[in-house]
Amino acid sequence: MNAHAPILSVTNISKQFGGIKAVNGVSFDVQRGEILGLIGPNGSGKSTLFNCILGQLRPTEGHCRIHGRSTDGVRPADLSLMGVGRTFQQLSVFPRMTVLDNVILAGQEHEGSMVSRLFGRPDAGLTAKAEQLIEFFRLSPYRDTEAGSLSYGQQKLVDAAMAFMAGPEIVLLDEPAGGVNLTMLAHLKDRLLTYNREHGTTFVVIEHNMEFVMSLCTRIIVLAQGEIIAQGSPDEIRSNPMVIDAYLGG
Amino acid sequence: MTPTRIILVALGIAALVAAPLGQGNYIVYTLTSWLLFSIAAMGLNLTLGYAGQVSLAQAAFMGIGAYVTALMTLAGLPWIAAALVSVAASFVVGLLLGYPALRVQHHFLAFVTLAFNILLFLVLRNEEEVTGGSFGLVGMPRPSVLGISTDSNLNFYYFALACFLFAAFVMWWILRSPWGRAFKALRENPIRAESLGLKIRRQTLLAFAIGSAFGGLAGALMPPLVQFIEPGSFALIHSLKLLLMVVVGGAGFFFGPMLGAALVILLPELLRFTEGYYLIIYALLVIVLMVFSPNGLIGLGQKIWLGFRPKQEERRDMKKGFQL
Amino acid sequence: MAELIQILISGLAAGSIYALAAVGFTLLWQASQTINFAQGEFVMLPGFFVLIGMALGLPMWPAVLFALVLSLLVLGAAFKKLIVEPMLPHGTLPLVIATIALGLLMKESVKEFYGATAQPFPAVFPQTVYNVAGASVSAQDIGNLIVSMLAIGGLQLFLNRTRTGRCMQASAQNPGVAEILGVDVKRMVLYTFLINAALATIASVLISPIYLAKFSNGETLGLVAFIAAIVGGFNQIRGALVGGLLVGVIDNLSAVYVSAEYRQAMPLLLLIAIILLRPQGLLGTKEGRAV
Amino acid sequence: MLKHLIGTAAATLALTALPAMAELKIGSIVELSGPGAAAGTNFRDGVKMGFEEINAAGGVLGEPVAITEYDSQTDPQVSRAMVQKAIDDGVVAITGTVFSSSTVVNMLVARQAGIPQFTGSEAPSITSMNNPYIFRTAFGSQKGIPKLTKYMAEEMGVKTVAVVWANTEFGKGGHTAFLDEAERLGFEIVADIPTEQAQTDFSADVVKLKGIQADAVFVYLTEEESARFLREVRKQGVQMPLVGDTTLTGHKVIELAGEAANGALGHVGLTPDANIPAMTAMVDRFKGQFGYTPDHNAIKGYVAAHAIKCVAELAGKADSQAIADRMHGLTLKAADCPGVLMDTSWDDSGEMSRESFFVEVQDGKQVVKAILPAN
Repeated sequence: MNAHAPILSVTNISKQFGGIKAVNGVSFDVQRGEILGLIGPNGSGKSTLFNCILGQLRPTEGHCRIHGRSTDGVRPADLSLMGVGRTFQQLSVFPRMTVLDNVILAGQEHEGSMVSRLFGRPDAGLTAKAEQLIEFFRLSPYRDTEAGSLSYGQQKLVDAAMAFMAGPEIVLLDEPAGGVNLTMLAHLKDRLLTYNREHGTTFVVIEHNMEFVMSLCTRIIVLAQGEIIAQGSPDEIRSNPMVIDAYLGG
Repeated sequence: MTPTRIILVALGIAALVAAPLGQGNYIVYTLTSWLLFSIAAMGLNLTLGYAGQVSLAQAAFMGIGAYVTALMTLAGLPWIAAALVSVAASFVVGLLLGYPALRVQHHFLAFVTLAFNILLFLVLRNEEEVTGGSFGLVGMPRPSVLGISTDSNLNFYYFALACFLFAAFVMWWILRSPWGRAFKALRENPIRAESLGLKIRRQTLLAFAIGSAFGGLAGALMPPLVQFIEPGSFALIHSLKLLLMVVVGGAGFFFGPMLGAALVILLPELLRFTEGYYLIIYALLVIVLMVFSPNGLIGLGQKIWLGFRPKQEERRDMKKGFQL
Repeated sequence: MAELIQILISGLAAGSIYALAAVGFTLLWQASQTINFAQGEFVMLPGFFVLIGMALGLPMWPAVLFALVLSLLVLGAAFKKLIVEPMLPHGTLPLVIATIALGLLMKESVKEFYGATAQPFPAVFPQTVYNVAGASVSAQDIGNLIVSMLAIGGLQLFLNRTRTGRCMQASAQNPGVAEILGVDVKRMVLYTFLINAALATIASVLISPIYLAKFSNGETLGLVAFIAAIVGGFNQIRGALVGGLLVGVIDNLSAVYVSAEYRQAMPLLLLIAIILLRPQGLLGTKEGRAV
Repeated sequence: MLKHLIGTAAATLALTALPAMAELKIGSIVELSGPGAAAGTNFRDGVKMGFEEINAAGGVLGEPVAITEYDSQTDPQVSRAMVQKAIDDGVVAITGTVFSSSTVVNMLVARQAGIPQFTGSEAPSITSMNNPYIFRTAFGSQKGIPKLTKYMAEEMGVKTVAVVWANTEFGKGGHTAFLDEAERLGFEIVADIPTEQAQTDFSADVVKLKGIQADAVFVYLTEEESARFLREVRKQGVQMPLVGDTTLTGHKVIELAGEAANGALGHVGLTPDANIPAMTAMVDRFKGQFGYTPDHNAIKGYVAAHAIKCVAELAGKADSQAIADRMHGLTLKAADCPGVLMDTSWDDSGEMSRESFFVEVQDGKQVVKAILPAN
């Protein structure tokens, strides 16, 4: 595979709901190792775009490709097997399973076959890898605790750990900072940055929290009314008057 | 498994071996019934408690197992062959039934299984050339194992116990394998599970089909136990009874269905002193249990246990680690 | 021809009762995601309330009123307060089990405290039989059909045309938003349970003269109503109406023209076909919520 | 209700105090819940009343009788467990069950233990299994229906007949027995209509009857279904004579069907309306004690109790084997054993016979048209 080919390419995506154009002709590429932030005021179309990338919504026009393969109509499980990790806006852990089981689950479907998963090792040989990841997120004391009894922020970390477990090349994070307190946020950001640095994993982040996005992302795309109004480095975005207008006007 | 657990399980098995010794036929027979229903309830627990799907046809799968076994053993074939065919048949029917139902929308399995249970009853009753119709089938032989006849109730109990332990082992194996983790994930958050690469439709279908196969095994034990089968024993009401066993015992707990089966079979007996009122009291108890402990008896037990040990709960939060 | 008319009319008359019970299913489902497995018993019980009222010396109609009040209290308010409300946060399944147990409780109580055998029940309509194109149609058939239609139509009007009705619908569709808009959601849900109890009473008074009052009357009726509700669409009152009538007619048609042994199978095959081809039911609308 | 419960519990305690001194234990295994509850409750109350009378009169061979009740839940599997339990409890004889699916299973177990069983079932198969421990309390349908068909052929001149039956093990028994007899007598079956258990809407079935011509319609349904069927027949104006066995002209059916029952014909064995003084008196006592009119199942239970008593006294000891042995080929005369209500004989298979009646419902009452001799 060409190392310079974009890992994700969004080409001229439009999505219409009835008469309303939620996304209108958006195109961009994401390169390997980038941390791309997608921001915009409420109703700017970023969630719609996110769902189009994930294959959950069928775009009216255009297409999204990951590794050159269209995501249109791809089932979530297959997307995961294509090397795409994701998190959800709301908490998405398995509350009555231990942290370790949560993380192992996130990797097991990528190992072996249905048959080997029934007759093979109970942990699918993933305990060591899962423990590493748990340690990476500083969750080791909770390894055998049921995920549901952790605090909100800790569950967010478990959620993130799960997204990384299968070793995805690209991870889509849906408002990772939502509802997380400041100390925790700093920790989360630090972990994401470290992971990106160590593994070269690409992130696409939708976020409301400007502070968080600005300090995390290498590049930011600003959407307003379904169109890209600005893109560039955090500093460029910070000083772009159109962005300020869009947020204040919106 | 921890050593304590292994000891507990060994003690449990020893208790099951010792339970019928010196008891009258009735106790032995009732214990055997309990083993049989535990197998069926265990299967339903996989579907319901682990994979989160409501099946209202577990009695129908017992019926498939029972009729297949009855007809084959009456034709002179050995029980073990009949049982294998029963399990396989239930599994396949489960797949055939579940595939279209789960394709549409996952909760429709409940409706399709409900319809299937009634349809199966009608077929068993109406196709009397094969099934004996409302008069049922009578006089199925009990199997011999290694030359030992199971005609005595005690011997048959041990035979059923062996089947039960085998079934429990298989269930334990499934639940500790990655499949078991996948089933639990389906119950708790199917959308998240799918985003992690789990093919939820296939996994749910398998849970249902495996659960149904357990029903088939339980059914295969019924003809030699009762030596009579009739369509009425596999009517919808019995599927609801099995559902009751699983939920009352504690859905999603390994020992829940066994406890639930014991309760459903024994409680009428314990309440017999109330004469005609026992079903009323029984129904009231179930309602009260559901209101106060939706996780069933095991859930209730856990609640009480934790109630006695509040300190340990607190300590977990105080453990060193990342704090918010 | 006369035969067909006979079958259709009898089927509609029987189906109108199924529809009443099926509407109850859809109401409770919409208001609180309750699948009430005791629905059949809900229709069985008020008939006995009437008999108790009459045994206490009340004439027929005051006894019906007495039964209505008792039903509203027991099957409406108490059912909601004591069983549904505490269990709702725990999801559908424990509630399903609790309603199965409730059905058993009602059945067994009637059997123990009233009697195991069927009781005659006073007729609501005169015993006249009319000849319609060679078919025998009783005043009872017509009466049942009309009363059920009026009850369901009235309910539909109430839900669509009155403020309370619209608030009830809003509470069912989106309790969160309704709450913000100042709707007393809890009260609206209570209304739904009361309406269900009232419908059950009407159905009970209509069917008991035909079915005869017996503790086990709810078993088949509950099941048929459930099937009718799924066929018609679980989230639509009109759907339950159509489902009920359809099941009534199909049952009779298949008994005559297909196979009496398999008459119960036809509505079920219809149900399976509907689930596969039109899962939201004949008149149902798609919904995001899972059962 | 609570008060009632405590009362019952106290009564039970008082009752359980008795068996300590009793030597004669009887197991009453009946359908107290499930679809058979109505029949089972009747049978149980009949047995109860029978033995209470016996105890009041000094018991069996001077020993009081202790009845233990077991609920089969109308489920053969549970029923089998209950028989095991009764045997473990040391009963001398078993009364029940009414539903033949349970009886068939119970027989196997009772036979192994050598416990005589007095069943209320009427299915033909029960006495055809060479089981020396089974005894009927009402004759099997293969015995009752020939009496009826003979009457239909000889007195009513029936040539063509339609059959309406309940598609359950109860109805199936009557249906099979009737078809066998019809073939023997050369009846032409012009319609054969199965109906469901607890069916409420009979319009489709009656529509089918309307479309045919037959000299008579044989109706084999349980009580409530008979009543609903009769009403629908009246509504649709079907004019053919309706003939039933036991249930169709029963007291309960007349009560439930009202005017629609008039004109129904039927063969009845044990019936509260049989105009036999002993039976009328028994029915009155029963109503006084239990507050409802007994059906034939209650009378069967009552007869079972008294048959056990009389046979034990004839045998000279209250022993299972002695009772079973003495029963075969026995005739109990009502004069000697008033509790059996009518002269009754048992053959070697446990089948029984006695006189029975052909009745017509007129003005809401059974009128005996002919007495059919024992066969």
